[in-house]
Amino acid sequence: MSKPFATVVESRTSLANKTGSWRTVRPEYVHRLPPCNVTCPAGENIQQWLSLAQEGKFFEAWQEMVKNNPFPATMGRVCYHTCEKACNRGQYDGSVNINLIERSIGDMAIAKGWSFKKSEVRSDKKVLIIGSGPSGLTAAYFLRQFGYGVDIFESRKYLGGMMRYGVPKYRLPRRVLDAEIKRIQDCGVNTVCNRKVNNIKDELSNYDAIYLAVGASVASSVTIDIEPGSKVVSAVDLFQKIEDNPNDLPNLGKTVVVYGGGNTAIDAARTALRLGAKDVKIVYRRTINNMPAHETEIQDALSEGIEILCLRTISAINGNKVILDKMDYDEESGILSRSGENEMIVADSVVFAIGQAVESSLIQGIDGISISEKGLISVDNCMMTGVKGVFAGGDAILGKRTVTNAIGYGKKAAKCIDAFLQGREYIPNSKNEVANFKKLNTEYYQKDERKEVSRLGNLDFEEKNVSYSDSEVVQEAMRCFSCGNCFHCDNCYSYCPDNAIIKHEDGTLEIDYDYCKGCGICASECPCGAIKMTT
Amino acid sequence: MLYQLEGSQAVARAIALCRPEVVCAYPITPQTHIVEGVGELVRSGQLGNCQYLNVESEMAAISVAIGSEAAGVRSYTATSSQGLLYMMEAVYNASGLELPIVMTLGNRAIGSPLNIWNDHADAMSARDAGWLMLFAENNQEAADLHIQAFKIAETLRLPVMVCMDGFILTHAYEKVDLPEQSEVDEFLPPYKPEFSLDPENPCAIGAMVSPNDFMEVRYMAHRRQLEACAVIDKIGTEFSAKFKRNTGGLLRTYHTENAETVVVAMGSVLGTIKDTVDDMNQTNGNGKYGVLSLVSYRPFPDNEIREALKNAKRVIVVEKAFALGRGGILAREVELALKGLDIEIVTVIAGLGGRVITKSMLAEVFRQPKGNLVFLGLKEDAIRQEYKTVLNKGGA
Amino acid sequence: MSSLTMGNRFGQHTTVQSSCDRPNTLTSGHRACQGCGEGLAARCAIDVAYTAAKGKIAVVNATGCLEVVSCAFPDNSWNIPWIHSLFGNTAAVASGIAAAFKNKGQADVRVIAQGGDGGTTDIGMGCLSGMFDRNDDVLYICYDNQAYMNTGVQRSSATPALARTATTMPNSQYSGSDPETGKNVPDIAMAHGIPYVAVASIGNLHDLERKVAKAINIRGAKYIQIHCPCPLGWGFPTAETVRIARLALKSGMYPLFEAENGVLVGSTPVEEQIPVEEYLRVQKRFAHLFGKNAQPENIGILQKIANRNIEKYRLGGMSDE
Amino acid sequence: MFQVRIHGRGGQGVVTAAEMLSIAAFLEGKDAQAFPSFGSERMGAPVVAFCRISEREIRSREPISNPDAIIIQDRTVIEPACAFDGIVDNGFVLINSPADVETNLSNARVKCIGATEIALEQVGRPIPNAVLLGSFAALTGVIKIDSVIKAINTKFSGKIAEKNVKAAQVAYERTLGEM
Repeated sequence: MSKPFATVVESRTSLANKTGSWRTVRPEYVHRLPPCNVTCPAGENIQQWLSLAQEGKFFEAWQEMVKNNPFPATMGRVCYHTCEKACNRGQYDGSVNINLIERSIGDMAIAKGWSFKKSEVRSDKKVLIIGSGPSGLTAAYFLRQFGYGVDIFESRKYLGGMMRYGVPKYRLPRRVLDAEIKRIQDCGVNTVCNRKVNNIKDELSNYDAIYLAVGASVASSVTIDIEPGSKVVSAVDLFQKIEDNPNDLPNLGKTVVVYGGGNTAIDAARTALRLGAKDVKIVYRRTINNMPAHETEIQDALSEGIEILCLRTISAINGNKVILDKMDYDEESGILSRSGENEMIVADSVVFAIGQAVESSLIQGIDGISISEKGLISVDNCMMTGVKGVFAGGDAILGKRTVTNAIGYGKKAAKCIDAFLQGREYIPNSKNEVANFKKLNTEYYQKDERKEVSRLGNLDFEEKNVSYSDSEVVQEAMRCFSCGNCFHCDNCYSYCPDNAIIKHEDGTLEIDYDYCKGCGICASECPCGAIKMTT
Repeated sequence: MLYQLEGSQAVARAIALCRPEVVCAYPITPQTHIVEGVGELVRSGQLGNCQYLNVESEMAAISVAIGSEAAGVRSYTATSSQGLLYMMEAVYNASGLELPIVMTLGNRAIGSPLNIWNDHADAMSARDAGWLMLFAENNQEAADLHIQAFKIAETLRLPVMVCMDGFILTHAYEKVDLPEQSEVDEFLPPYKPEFSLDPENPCAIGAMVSPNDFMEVRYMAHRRQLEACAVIDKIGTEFSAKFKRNTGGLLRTYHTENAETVVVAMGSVLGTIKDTVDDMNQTNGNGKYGVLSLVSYRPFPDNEIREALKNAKRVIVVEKAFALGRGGILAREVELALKGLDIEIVTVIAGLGGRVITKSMLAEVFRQPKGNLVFLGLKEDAIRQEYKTVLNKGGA
Repeated sequence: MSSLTMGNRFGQHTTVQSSCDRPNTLTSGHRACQGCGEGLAARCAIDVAYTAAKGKIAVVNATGCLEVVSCAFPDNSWNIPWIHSLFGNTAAVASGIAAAFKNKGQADVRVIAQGGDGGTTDIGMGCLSGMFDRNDDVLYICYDNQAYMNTGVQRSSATPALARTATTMPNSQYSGSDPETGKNVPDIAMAHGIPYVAVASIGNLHDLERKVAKAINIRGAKYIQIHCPCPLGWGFPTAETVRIARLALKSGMYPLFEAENGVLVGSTPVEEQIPVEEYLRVQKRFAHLFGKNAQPENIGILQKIANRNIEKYRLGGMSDE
Repeated sequence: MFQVRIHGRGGQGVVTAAEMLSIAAFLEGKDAQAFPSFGSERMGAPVVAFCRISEREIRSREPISNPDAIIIQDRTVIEPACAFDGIVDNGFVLINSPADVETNLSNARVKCIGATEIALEQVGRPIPNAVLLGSFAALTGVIKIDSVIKAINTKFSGKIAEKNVKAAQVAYERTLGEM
């Protein structure tokens, strides 16, 4: 007699009952955009290299970084890490210290002499890049990866543009900058300094494409009556003097006034301190929260004892007397008007940091290239000017001028040029949905404070060594939520009441739609919002 | 070997000889001494390799047995009367799961009113629960039936209830011949389940069955009950051959060859009936009376009964339970077995709630039954008190 | 990345449920509702038991949701020796199985009895107490979804105060299950002095796995009660089952603790207790306590219950021993 | 067929007396059957037990209405239990009483013996059943004293058995002496 009919049943015969038919909605593994990636001006896949860092694979992490940004070490010093501001963990127990991880790995690359992968692609076409700032160098790096011949003409004495002439040494040590520039040169980029291009017309015939990466290095003029003999200098000239002849540092005297509210003003003020000034004031016409400078910069300045006089404009400079007009600022309307009162402060010298304009002499008289009223070169969405084959990027086309932005545009320019030279149209890849905080389930993240490291050194041009140790890199990287992308925590696999998620040997997960009933528990219990319920 | 033992102790030893591995004990008069007896045998080491569980209710008693049987070991329990009703849900469950449990039913009346004495109402309440039901005429048969019951159960994969009359048998001291352990081992091989809870090859026991398949399950259970008659007969014959005494099997006849009147009954009353019939045959000298001892009540051996009774003119069924407002239960079934034969059927309801059954009462009704539904020894005056007139629809 | 997820790609503190080769003792194709808490609890508990017992387990399943959905011919979603007991005799059947295996010299086969709250706290209490009394070597797991769900959400003795069920339907004079009633079965189990009693929840699968594995390796009677929110019975979206289980823990409404031989030996602390309202508001079975004729004083009763739980089971941490 | 009815009260070993009597008969190769009155023997309540001894298989289950011998373990039950009803002509009546008891039975062979006293003396417990069996053997000759002794040893063991055997022998000798 075999087993009793119906009353005794073999194991697992329920697999014949495909409950998938119960579904009205279905879970899908998706790739949502992590907020950090979304905000990164250089388009870095931050989450990806953080994930590699978690595994201690620093070299692979660095390779991932330089897929989009050849200046990780520099970023670690000068980037205003909008990624950290956007980091979802900020709404939990403190954002991930992405900047310091990037810096630490960038430093490792320099220390260990990691080099870029040689690209095998070869093309006989040649591109001229005018200007060796972050956008020019980045464009050069990418164009080399695409196989093109690249020449860079730099009007100044050294390469680096604003990275060298706009960022003081105490923030960005030159050994770091030089190392990262050299790495790009080693890719076969031909660079020529002190090579001013008067007009691109002369070069149009020699190159298949030209990239205007001239930046915005001309100090904006200002209409203040200045008594001759008053010591007045623009921040750009000040930085160039310090940079080009380091042994003959200018003397600004004991009290210095810096006029302006941006990062350059902050750098100028902190540089003045390091040049021996004892009393440094920043004069800015609006309120402190309107200052374009990054709040970390403002904090650093204040902590070094720099005073910020807001709602003040300089009306006149007579020798060491600076006449300031007090301003009224209407919060709602944003209208700024003179209050009629003024005051006088004493300054041995005044540094103007009220913005920089684009050097446009080299494109005068070429029809097709136009300058907007803000003095920026106008380009189409493929970054091409009116003249075919002539592209422009970086500060020269940007309102928002940061090193990171410039790098981002350098990469985009290289892609546009590549597309142009291949005769196809540059199409940026589509953007997925953003993984915002609401989509996460933070119950599964152990509370773990962000590891802060103080960045302030003493008042000299030396940078305080402040990188993470290897284990600190891993530990801080571990705090990454991996927003919007599966990090193999197995929650979905474990919480599915129907065993309807398959975990393969290599740990990858797959939903078994034969049996998934669409209850949605996997989506709810996914810590990082990597599962979406779709109809 | 011969013993002078209380019926319960004889059964306890018979059970021990069958090497049960799990015994569930819960007290209820009149079977209590049986489970006590087995407990003693386990504690004293005479019955080794056996888990003896004191459970908290009859429901637990049968449930533990279901569990252990399902796990593939021979299991035994005992109950009576109210206990059988309390475990009834599990009684049906056990047969449904085809678990060959053996359970002794110390027959006792069902309340209310509460009554601890003997009758067959409890057995009748479980007659369609899918268990096989064998009735012992005396303690020798009670002991022997348990040994046969394990073999029958495990052959058919059906639970067996061995019924023995409460007090009259369970508490009576009698001579009983108990076989040696080696003999029983030869007769009753170790239990080899065809399915069980086995981690090596897992299966699910007791799935829910939908309308789509339920009828088939029930039909197959029906077929197995029919097959049971042959198995019980075969094993009864096998037992008699080995142990040289005619106990068990489906039924036994006594002087029925040319009897005009045959008395049919189950259980211990058969002893008194046989004495009565002997006396009556001697007095008027022509062997008019015979007796049919029915051992297997379920399955009900229709053909064998028909064969045994076909020449009788009158069949008197003495039963210790009845369908209220209806009459005999066993009698109806006997009547069905004799369908088409010109035989008068008389139902005698006797011994309810332990009421005394004497030879003289039996002789009187065998000689001259008043109507075809007789309540033996009914106190007419008590009834008249209650009813001004006695309902004569079959009332004696 | 963190230690609270079920597994992680670094192989640290992984759980049974997160491993590739987990036994899947209850597999796909069962008929539990979408988002069934009991289905999840059973999958996890029996997988852990199977693993801890090196594959040698036998399971008795009381009548109820789990049994009906997991084994209806021809669909059996179990992959273990499994037997359906009646509604009220689960513990007794398990005792029988344990006795059988013990007698066959296979006491390494671990016997598990499982049932819903109805099958355990009400109809099965007699047999359960009997099993405890004999200290039979059985682990009894009660999947507590706090009502008779299989028959349509009728009140059981595990139904919480003021909850709406088909037999405790609120109206203007009546606001759900009477707060003066109900049974605390873990306490009852502790009173039997059995070797191990624990309360777990699908809101904390790490804790659940630890407790089941621990129980498997203990001889004698063990009782584990697992909180299993039921989307259908309690009225919440099917995706919220685990989240609601967590809210029950964080509010103190369902204390997690362990007892050995009748003595409390450990409990899972509630870091920051959330107001009980947060747990109640998301369930339709408590909807009558909110809305236009809200019942703040009744919510107060539930808050008192939660606070008492925290104090009684020392969910504020066992330090003040 | 020799039928015996034993009367007494719950807890006095009335049922055990019947059982031992049946064992004794069995040991002599006879068929015997003993059964209680199937009541719930509460301590002190009147109880009756029966024993049948025969050369042939005993089948009938009807109670004993015409006993050949009656044993009264507690004389206070005689009246309430109508203990002497149905005794056969010239039947035996053995009464546990130190002094003679008026039974106003016309033709019964009545014997009284202080069984409880002997039991207290020999065994130290007021349980008269073994003692009465000893006397019964002498009075009726249906069973031998050796069988009674063996029966006692199946029911009791150790010191208790020894003392009850002694008590039975004393009763047997005394009754034989008075025959």
